[in-house]
Amino acid sequence: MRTVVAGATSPATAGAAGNANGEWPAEGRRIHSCVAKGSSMKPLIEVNQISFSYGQGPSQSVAAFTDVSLRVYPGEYVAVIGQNGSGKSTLAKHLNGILTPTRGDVWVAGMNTKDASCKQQIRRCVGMVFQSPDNQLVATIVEDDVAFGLENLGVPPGEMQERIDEALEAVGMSEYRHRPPHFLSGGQKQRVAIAGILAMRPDCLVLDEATSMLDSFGRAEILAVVRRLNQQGMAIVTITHHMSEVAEADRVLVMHEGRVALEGTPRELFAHPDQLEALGLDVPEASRVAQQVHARIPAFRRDAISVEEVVAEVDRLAGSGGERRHG
Amino acid sequence: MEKQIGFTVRRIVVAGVLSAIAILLGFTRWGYIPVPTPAGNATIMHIPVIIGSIMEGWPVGTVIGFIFGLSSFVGADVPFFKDPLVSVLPRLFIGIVSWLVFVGIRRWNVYAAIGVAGFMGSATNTILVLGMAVLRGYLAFGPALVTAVANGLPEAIVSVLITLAVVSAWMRIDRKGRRSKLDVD
Amino acid sequence: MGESNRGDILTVSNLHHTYLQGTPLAQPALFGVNLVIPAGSCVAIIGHTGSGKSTLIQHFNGLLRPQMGEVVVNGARLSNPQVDIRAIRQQVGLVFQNPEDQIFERLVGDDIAYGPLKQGIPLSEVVQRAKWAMGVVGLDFDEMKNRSTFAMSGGEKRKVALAGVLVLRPQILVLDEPTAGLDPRSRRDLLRRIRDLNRSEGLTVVFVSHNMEEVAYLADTVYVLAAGHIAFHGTPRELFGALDERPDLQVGAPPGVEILRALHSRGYHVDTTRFTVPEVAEEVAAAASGQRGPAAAAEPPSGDLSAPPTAWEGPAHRREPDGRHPHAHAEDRGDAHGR
Amino acid sequence: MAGDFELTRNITIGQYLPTGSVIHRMDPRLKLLAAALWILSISLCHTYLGNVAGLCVCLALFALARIPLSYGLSGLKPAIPFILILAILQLLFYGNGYGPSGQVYFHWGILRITSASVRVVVVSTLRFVEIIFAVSVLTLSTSITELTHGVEGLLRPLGRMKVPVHAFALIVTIAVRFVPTFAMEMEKMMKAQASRGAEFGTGSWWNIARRTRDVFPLIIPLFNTALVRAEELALAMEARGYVPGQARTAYRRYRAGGRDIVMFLAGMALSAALVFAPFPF
Repeated sequence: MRTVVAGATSPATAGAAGNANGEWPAEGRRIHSCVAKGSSMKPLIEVNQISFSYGQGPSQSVAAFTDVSLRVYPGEYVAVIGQNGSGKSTLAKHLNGILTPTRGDVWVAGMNTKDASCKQQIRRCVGMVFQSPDNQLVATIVEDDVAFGLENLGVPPGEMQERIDEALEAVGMSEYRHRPPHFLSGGQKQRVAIAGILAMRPDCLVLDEATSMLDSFGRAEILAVVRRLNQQGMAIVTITHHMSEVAEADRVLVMHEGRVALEGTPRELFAHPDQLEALGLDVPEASRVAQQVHARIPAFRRDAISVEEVVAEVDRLAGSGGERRHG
Repeated sequence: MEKQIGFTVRRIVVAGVLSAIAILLGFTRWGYIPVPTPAGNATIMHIPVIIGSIMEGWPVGTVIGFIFGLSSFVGADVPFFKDPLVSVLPRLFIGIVSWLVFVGIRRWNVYAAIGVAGFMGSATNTILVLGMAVLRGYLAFGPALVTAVANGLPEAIVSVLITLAVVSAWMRIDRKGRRSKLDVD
Repeated sequence: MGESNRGDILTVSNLHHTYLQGTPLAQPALFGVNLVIPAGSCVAIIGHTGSGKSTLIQHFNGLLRPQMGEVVVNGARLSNPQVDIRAIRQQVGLVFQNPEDQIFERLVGDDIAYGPLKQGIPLSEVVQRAKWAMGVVGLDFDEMKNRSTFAMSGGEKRKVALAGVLVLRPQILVLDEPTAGLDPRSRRDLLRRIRDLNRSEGLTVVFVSHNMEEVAYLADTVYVLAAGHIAFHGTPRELFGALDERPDLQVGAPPGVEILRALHSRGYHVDTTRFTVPEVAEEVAAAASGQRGPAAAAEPPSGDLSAPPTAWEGPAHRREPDGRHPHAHAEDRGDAHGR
Repeated sequence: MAGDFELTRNITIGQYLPTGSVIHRMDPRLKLLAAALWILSISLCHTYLGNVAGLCVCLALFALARIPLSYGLSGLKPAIPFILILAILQLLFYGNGYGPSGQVYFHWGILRITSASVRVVVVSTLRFVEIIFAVSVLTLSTSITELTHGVEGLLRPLGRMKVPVHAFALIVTIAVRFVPTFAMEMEKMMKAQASRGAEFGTGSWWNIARRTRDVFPLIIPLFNTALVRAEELALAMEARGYVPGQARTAYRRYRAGGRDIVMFLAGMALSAALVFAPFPF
């Protein structure tokens, strides 16, 4: 299925710079608003109509995704969401050259990921955190693990200490630096994994379903760290199937059966619960509440997506009846 | 990419996790099958070595063998395993033998090659360890021979079964159309 | 907690557990836990990492034996070393969190049959049971029985793990975070099936969860475990209503409840014990249109619980009539308000 | 019974006992090298006197490391039945073996007890005790992390000679890193199987077939998950810029001080003495 929403609410089709170059597949108008921050900048990651298939030979290759385009600008927060098997995780592995596309190109800071000589620089630029917290820690002690990437980059030993301290501080794991990883909870291990990437000082952090094996407390820990990093200017690409993690993104791509089915801001997407449902995805509860209230009181904005926005909307509408409030 | 020689990332990690299993089996009783002989229990701790060398080549097998040897040296209860020449040295050859056997036979039948490699790798462990124990004067030939049969045979059989199960599933040369026990109609 | 009526299938009283007891590395995990699980109920256990919840549920089927205190399953006291532990484990089916750790056969059919075959049940009956169990979790018997357990999605693996326990025909099903890591569609599907098992098949269900939407959807009783003891016990409604006064529980509310609590703290007289999407929307709408006067009690739940297909369908309490519900009175929403 | 499943909590690789002694503070690379040489020379020493001297040195090491001797003895205890069985077998049969058999003390049928067989029994028993003690001192005075760092540090210079030593050090690190992870996984699998009617450790120990069959549903999934983990770990390492064979810098640097070198030289001298000194018997 190739659902593309006709731009009923699309506010910013004019801003879709890609259209002029004919880079977006001509399959209809997307809900697509161009990135506010950084649209004038050069993209950090530029994915140009790439396709990827597993296996060799035309007879037995299986397409993971087809014709996907994506740009990530410095400091941006992009979410890629889709069901299991939608190709989203395979796409993530293209963003730092772990996989290279069968067709099309991926450019990271001007370097083609197919160029083997740039591998190291690309990895330095785009860091990636994976799904399983246990399967990405290499060393037997937390701080040694954070050092692993630095050793690979050839960072002088004198400089390492400072970078390790900084990275562990950023994820709030400084006090665990001498612990072996198996004494940590899942969320803590995942924070150490993020620290290992941060120490390499990347421009972009890719989270490849990094919260899907954590309980909700672990997930909240990771989201808090990621939010802080984004506020400090790091570009974030998060691959997830948790709608609640999408609400904070600047832009969301919905993958379905190997294609980008929907694209837009979270607000634009959540306004179409029926479409998301058809794609096997969920709408955050606050958004559902807003829509149901809207059905009763048309003046209530239906595109509120967070608890805060719903509350603010109540305040706005009930403001006149303030004498009813006793607070 | 396929043609890389030496230690690729993949080989390093496979060697690492399989060594971890060898160590773990040594530290839990699950590495042992109780057989009353002078060499103590029959062991399955050498199976990671065989699996590693079939999957990733003899250098990987040798490294796992070395780590297995060291851990059996450190954790040994049986006196002659406290001699590194008995506990470490022979283990370096398990990988080479099973790899050679596997490579030699696989052109005919990969499934058989895995099984025979599992058997020969295990036999290498039994023969070289006990042979070294005899050479170093810890065991006389007679008891060594008895041990070789009493321990070595069950070890080799278990080794064939586990190696086949793990490697064939991993290489996806599982016989197709396997039927579940529930498929009774 | 004092009630000990005939219908209780599992009771835990004053349970203590210390890992590595008597060594310098001793780690206390449970301190005097009391818990009652009535037959046919659906009980949620909520707790942080390290709260002792996995230690607790391992006592339910005798993987751990009481060091102090007692666990009684169907009248059998687990502190008695003579108790038939295999029978207990057959009555209490325990499904662990990570399906990878509990699927060990190569073929789906073999894995599901593992337990009954170990018990020596004749093959023909095992086949019947497997068909039933796979049907209940939504796996097609003929299509799946010969499938390899390697080539399955996370959702399928979880269903196989669940079927592998159901096939033992337990009376109590204990699930540790049954939906962690599933995508929304598989999650909804699985939750609906668990609820059906509880509601239609009459299976007693105990589940550990951190997801309050899930708790709201499934549970009729909630226990909050913190630092090795029960810190709260009541219905989901009572729990969500009490969150303001009990920050110590460290329980996050579902976003709908968050909205109502935020409104409540801003002086709106909304009923913070309501938690399903339609209920919350009703309260919010009332507040927004200025109808929420100080003395107004919440209206009775509207019959219209038909949320859009994405929503959790309806509140989770409709089983009062048979009288087994331990806190039926709490459904009387007027009195829950303002607790 | 309940304790059956608590694998994780009972597994400690290494048995580090920090006392802050000079042995504990020694550079792990030199300590490891000295220990290796010492153990090698013990296994090469065939004289009574030499092994008695070696035993004395090992006891002195315990004192130097300020580790109670009871820790060494507890390592010895489980081995005693094996030592006895082996000693009896050797006493009874070794005399028929190869090599100079020396003076015959006792001869009956095929049984011959000779001076050579007595020597083998006494020397190998002593040697065994010495090595247990030496290894105990090493593992009790060095944390597992220091050990892996020591291995890596020791091998690093070899890297210049195109030997893939870094790869080896990394393999050791990964192995040590994953032992506890696998132990926990195994514990979970055992519990899951017990919950579905499996019984562990109830089969009589002589029932080999039964015990063996119990092992399969644990070992095979263990291998499978390990290999899956390996794949993911490889990806993660590549994503963090690891390229095999490429020059890397090191976060941990050990600098051997004067005291370390003196201790190492002393160890070398003792090892050499054990092998080359002309012990009279």
